[in-house]
Amino acid sequence: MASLQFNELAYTNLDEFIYGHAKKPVVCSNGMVIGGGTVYPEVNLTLPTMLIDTETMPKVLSQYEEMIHGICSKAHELLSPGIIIEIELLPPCTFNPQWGIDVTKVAKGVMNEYYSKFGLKSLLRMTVVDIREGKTLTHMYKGEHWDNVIKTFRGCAEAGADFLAIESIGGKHLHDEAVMNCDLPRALFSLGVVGCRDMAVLWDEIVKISTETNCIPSGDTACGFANTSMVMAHKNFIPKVFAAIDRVMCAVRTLVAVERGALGPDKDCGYEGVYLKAITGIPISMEGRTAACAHSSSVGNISACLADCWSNESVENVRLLGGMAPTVYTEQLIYDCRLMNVASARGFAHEMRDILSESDRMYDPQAYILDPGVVIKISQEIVKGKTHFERTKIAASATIKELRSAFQDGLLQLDTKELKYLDIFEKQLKLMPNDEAEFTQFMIKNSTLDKFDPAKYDFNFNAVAK
Amino acid sequence: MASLQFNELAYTNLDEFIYGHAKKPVVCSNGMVIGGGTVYPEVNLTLPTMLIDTETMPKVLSQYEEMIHGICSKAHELLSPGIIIEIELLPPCTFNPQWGIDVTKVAKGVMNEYYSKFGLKSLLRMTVVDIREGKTLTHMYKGEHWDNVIKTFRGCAEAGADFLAIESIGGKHLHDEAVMNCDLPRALFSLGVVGCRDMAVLWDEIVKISTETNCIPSGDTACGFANTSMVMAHKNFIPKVFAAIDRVMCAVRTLVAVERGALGPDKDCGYEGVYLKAITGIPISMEGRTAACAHSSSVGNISACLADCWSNESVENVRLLGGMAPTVYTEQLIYDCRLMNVASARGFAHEMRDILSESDRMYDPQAYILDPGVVIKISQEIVKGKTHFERTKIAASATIKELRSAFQDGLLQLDTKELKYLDIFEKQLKLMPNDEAEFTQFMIKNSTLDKFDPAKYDFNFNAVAK
Amino acid sequence: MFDFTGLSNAVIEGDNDQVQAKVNEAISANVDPLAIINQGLIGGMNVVGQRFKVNDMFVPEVLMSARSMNAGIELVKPLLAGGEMTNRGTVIIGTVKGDLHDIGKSLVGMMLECSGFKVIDLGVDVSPEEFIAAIKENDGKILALSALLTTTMLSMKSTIEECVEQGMRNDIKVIIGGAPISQEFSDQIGADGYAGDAAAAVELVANLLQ
Amino acid sequence: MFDFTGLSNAVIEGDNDQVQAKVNEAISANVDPLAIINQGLIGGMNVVGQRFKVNDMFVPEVLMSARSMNAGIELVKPLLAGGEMTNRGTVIIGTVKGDLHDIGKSLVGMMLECSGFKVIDLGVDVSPEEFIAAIKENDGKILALSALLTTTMLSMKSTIEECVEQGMRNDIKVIIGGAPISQEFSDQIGADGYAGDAAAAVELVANLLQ
Ligand code: B12
Ligand code: B12
Ligand code: SF4
Ligand code: SF4
Ligand SMILES: [Zn+2]
Ligand SMILES: [Zn+2]
Ligand SMILES: [Zn+2]
Repeated sequence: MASLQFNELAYTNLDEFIYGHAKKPVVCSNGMVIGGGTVYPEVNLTLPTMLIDTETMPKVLSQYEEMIHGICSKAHELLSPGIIIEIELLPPCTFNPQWGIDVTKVAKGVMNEYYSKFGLKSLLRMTVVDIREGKTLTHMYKGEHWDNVIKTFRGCAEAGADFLAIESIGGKHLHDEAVMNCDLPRALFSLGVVGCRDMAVLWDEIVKISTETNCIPSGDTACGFANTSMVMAHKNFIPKVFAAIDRVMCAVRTLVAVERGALGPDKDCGYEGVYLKAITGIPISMEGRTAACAHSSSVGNISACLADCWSNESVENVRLLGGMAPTVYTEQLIYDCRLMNVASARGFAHEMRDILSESDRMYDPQAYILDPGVVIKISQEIVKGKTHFERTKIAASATIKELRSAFQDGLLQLDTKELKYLDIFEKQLKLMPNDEAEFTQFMIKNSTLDKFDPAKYDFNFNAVAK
Repeated sequence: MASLQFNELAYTNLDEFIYGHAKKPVVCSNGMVIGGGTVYPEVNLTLPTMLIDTETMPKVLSQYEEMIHGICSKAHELLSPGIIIEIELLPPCTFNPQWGIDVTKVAKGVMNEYYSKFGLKSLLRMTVVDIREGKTLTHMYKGEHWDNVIKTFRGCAEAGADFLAIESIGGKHLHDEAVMNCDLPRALFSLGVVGCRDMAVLWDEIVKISTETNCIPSGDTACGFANTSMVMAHKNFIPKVFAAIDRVMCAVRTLVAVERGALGPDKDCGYEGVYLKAITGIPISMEGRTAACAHSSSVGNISACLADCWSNESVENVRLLGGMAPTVYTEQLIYDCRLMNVASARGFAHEMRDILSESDRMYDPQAYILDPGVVIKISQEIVKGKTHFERTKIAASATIKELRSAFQDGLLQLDTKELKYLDIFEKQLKLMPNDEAEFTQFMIKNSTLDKFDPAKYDFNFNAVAK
Repeated sequence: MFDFTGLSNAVIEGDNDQVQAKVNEAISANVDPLAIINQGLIGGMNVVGQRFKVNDMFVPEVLMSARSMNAGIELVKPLLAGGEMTNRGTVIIGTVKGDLHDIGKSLVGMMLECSGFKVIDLGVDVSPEEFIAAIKENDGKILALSALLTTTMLSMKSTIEECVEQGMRNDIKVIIGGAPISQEFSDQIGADGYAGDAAAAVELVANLLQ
Repeated sequence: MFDFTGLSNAVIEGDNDQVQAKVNEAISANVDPLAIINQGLIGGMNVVGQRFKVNDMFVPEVLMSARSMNAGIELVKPLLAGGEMTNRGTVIIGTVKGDLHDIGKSLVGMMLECSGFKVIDLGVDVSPEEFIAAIKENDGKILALSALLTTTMLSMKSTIEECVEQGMRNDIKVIIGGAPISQEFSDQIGADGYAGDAAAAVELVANLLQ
């Protein structure tokens, strides 16, 4: 594997570590600078109940057109200094790259219209679906599935997308099993061994396409991993501390995108983005209270502390009394951003950040690990690791340690069931072999092929074993 | 008419004039104190597309039950220190008082369950529809319409409502005409003469019922008046300055509720509530960015500066990806409130208030007149008036003056069309007779009976003429 | 050729006196009365409609223009043979049963009137029977229904069903609007069209009557 | 009477060794094998289900209990006459075509299994044909469909239509679930029931099979 980058943090001074500002801002051709001092709204939209097929495609496109119109017109009306629109393609629009490309064209068409007519600055993030799973998948890096992912990326970029993104899923089936069983070593294998390797291959390709098409490779998220844990924890199906530890472990995997050349802003639903920001200095998109339309959350405010873009995660095109839901959420995001930006302008950004953090930090370990101070502390540990495997393991143990001491210091509420699991996870980690090769061998022996088939990943066991 | 109360402001010191704190807090039997330092979320919900009739009533009730369940369970989950639920009855539930009463029972039943099971504190505001209009109305204060309004109030109170409210409409038809023609004197007649008199009769009755049933008479709003202007201005159908002036004039009318014994919290959609708070010290409910589900707004943040309850105005029971819309909005309101309350706890409430104000103040006259400093300044003028008529007129002229100077000082953006209308309105006011009797005579002569029928209001012209 | 610019501008300005003066001038010059109406008065009003649509005029200004146009028409009327007045079609409009929201519907009516349609406004809280009666009485071509409440939207459906029952569904086009209404809902209940605002409503009616 | 408390508790604890020990104890004491399963093993699992429902147990704990129960059943099985195993009914479950969300569906399957139903999990991205084939093959009584995407919800409808076409709609009950699904949608597409979570799904299936 290519040697690791980022052996030091981009931030060591907590005072600089704040929303709206990134050490490596992303400067866009229309003049918008992400991480350059202003928090921008990032609106994410999706289709209402409807089929996507050849027959319905015209209707699909007109749905997207209507949504982008509503969003742009609201952004103009409320004088937003700029807006980012994210479209997470739905599966048929990646299985059929042309459909994804057509969606991009329609969206960009409306956005260009608002720019030329009203001067509204906007950027389009196209998120391709990682369709590399399911019964018909033959291989992760060749064959129909891979080809369609790549074609969709290239086509969307050529059709005018400003940012490319994906929520990649290499190793996900292993992780699903890990979540259901609260099996931290298996999560570690999924993320730190399989996932990180998959990310490297995938992101090398995305960065290459971006360079060739003059597009910005933005970032990835652990949606299939830590967000699954988050939703499960939220339903009280698994302990919250698992979801918190999992989130920090995921940072190492998502970070690989940046190691391979992604520039940001990292994707909204990757709450682990705060660790990427700490370690690399790239700007990040985050989501919180105004993403309740997509899922309930225990990090509604604290997630904004370090946001450079502020997102609603996803809302479908249904009518509310005040208008279509994507337009309604655009308005909410714009006001949220005004609040943060005005606080900055008045010199109260730090206080606002601290208020946002204090709002949630104490009530949930998933919130606690998003506190800027905690992020820097744990990040400092993570970068000490010499391999992705080591870093992921450190992420887990450092988080366990941090949560325990936060509880002891009265900074975090944890009930006895949660505390019990902290012990369980600590024990799980202790029992794991320290050697990556040995560990890998053990995990592969204990996994079925439908959860992880090394052949499909070109997973070279000897390379791991060195 | 009874003599005017409130000849001095409750607030003269801007430092005390802030969200969460009211000079006359409302202390509720479950321990919640509105205006006692904590901003509470107030969730407002409504039915999705469906008919209300005898046949559908079981379904209607189960819709309400589902919504209240979702709201209470989210409030419990997110550790809200308490929650207020408002149900604005829909017309059939006032035309048939028993239906409105049944809705109250169902709602209160669920709320009580969450209190006894989880200790969740909650309060129910029942808002009766003012059905006193339409073809079959014979009289404002007797006959079927009036009787049903009164029966619904009493029944809801007996069924457990904590607060009674209404958005009354005496004089509305005159005001509709005023809005369409941007006719300030006609608005003044509607609000300062007809509306204020109607309020006195209506609120005497509501206060009486409240006393007898141990319920709290909360407040009214100018929904049928200033909110109509607001929506019209938002659509660019009328100048924004009209909507701003109209809003302040409405304060005099809404204030009559308090003069007759209403205690607060004043109702959410009455943005004029800030003037009531300044003049009387009662707590108020406000709505802003998180009410985008109900209508778009140019006061998304500034409306929170003085809020004691924070509301979403109204959202229908439709499914979003993250859950049912009323539950989703509960989450958003709770996080909004956390932000404000944590700022207070950290000693930064004033700064937060000023950030909220600066966020919007400059871009719309309707926002500007919600700035706490401006509110106090104009309120000081209003209380100098010796009659409702005089106060409403002062409200108009003081607002015009304030908007003009704000523009001149670069504190408020107004385009030339808006400025032109400031001149027009000033002229309209100057041409008006100063004497209420003379003015009334003139207006009645120039109104058709379908817009205002003095007989239906027991409007005693001689009393006005003295 | 008579120059109608002055007359049209007076309508756009909503200047009653000027309109009447210019109309009288044209009448004295023996200009065809229908041309005075169509080119002068309605010509001006068309500009008003366009400017309103792009937010360049406010409602009170449109109303002033409409009033001045009507004042002009009153002067020309005596010169027209009976029934010669241009009417692009009659629209029956109202807010449905149980719903008292007035203004949106009135604005749609106003804009339709300004665009040369005859508008019969039945007001608010209108029952299916009342709509049917008005269509019959006035030879209505368009039935325009407004609803602002989620609980009265379905009254639109029953009104359409009543039209079917009365065997008149094919004689009229039904259009609907109001804050909670969407194209989807329109399709669902079998209306002929939906418009989100007054300007769009005018286009919709014009298209449906072609 | 044999005291099953210890065995049930071992299942609740998810303690494999204890379960096997207690089962062997019961076998040695000549306890009726069906009673060992129903009162001892499934009895313990019922408590697990109840505790999961009120958020008193986590999924991994439920899975451990289920595994220990199964270990116990394996020991008893040889003592049972063929086919004597209790099965409350067979459920065919899967995520519909085009949708790869796995976990919600798996949890529902898990809880049904714990409650004594036989569950055939077809996985994700399952076509109507595959569902039909599985129903036929396994004598399925309940068809349980999961969808997490607004764009795959309608696959539920086509699956139900396929059942109708195959003439088997009356032989099975169809239940649906997943984040975007609502009771309203269930009614709309003619499903027999909807449940918002795994615990509710178990109740639903139990009611439908009564
Ligand atoms: C003003 C207002 C009132 C005023 C009405 C004043 C009047 N004279 O009409 C008053 C106070 C009376 C009122 C009362 C009520 N209201 Co009201 N009201 C509003 C408000 C704020 C604005 C409506 C308005 O006038 N808009 C301005 C006009 C210009 O816009 P418009 O109506 O949308 O019309 C435009 C288009 O829709 C379209 N259009 C309209 N009609 C048609 C028809 C056709 C054929 C076409 C093609 C197009 C078209 O063109 C118009 C011009 O562009 C809305 C909020 C909102 N989001 O709309 C609530 C709202 C409609 N009201 C609401 C409620 C709850 C009520 C009450 C029940 C309140 C109560 N509990 O007492 C009562 C019910 C009264 C009744 N029996 O109907 C809710 C509805 C909730 C629900 N479940 O549906 C709303 C949505 C507010 C909210 N967000 O909660 N209301
Ligand atoms: C985790 C997740 C993923 C993971 C899935 C992991 C896995 N192994 O399943 C991954 C990353 C793969 C993923 C992918 C995608 N996802 Co996804 N995902 C989620 C997320 C965050 C949580 C889902 C979850 O597992 N929940 C936990 C389980 C326990 O809950 P549950 O599924 O709701 O199940 C419970 C109940 O619903 C019920 N139930 C479920 N099924 C059934 C069946 C029956 C019969 C019954 C009775 C009950 C029942 O019981 C369960 C237990 O209580 C949701 C967010 C959300 N709000 O749900 C988005 C979400 C569903 N995904 C979404 C999207 C957009 C996608 C992608 C298209 C993203 C992309 N652009 O790449 C792809 C599509 C993949 C595909 N082809 O289907 C959107 C859907 C938007 C839309 N238009 O519908 C959602 C809503 C996120 C959002 N808010 O935007 N996703
Ligand atoms: S969690 Fe939401 S934003 Fe993230 S990948 Fe899944 S669907 Fe997309
Ligand atoms: S504006 Fe909204 S909250 Fe106010 S009365 Fe009208 S419907 Fe109710
Ligand atoms: Zn996301
Ligand atoms: Zn997103
Ligand atoms: Zn309200």
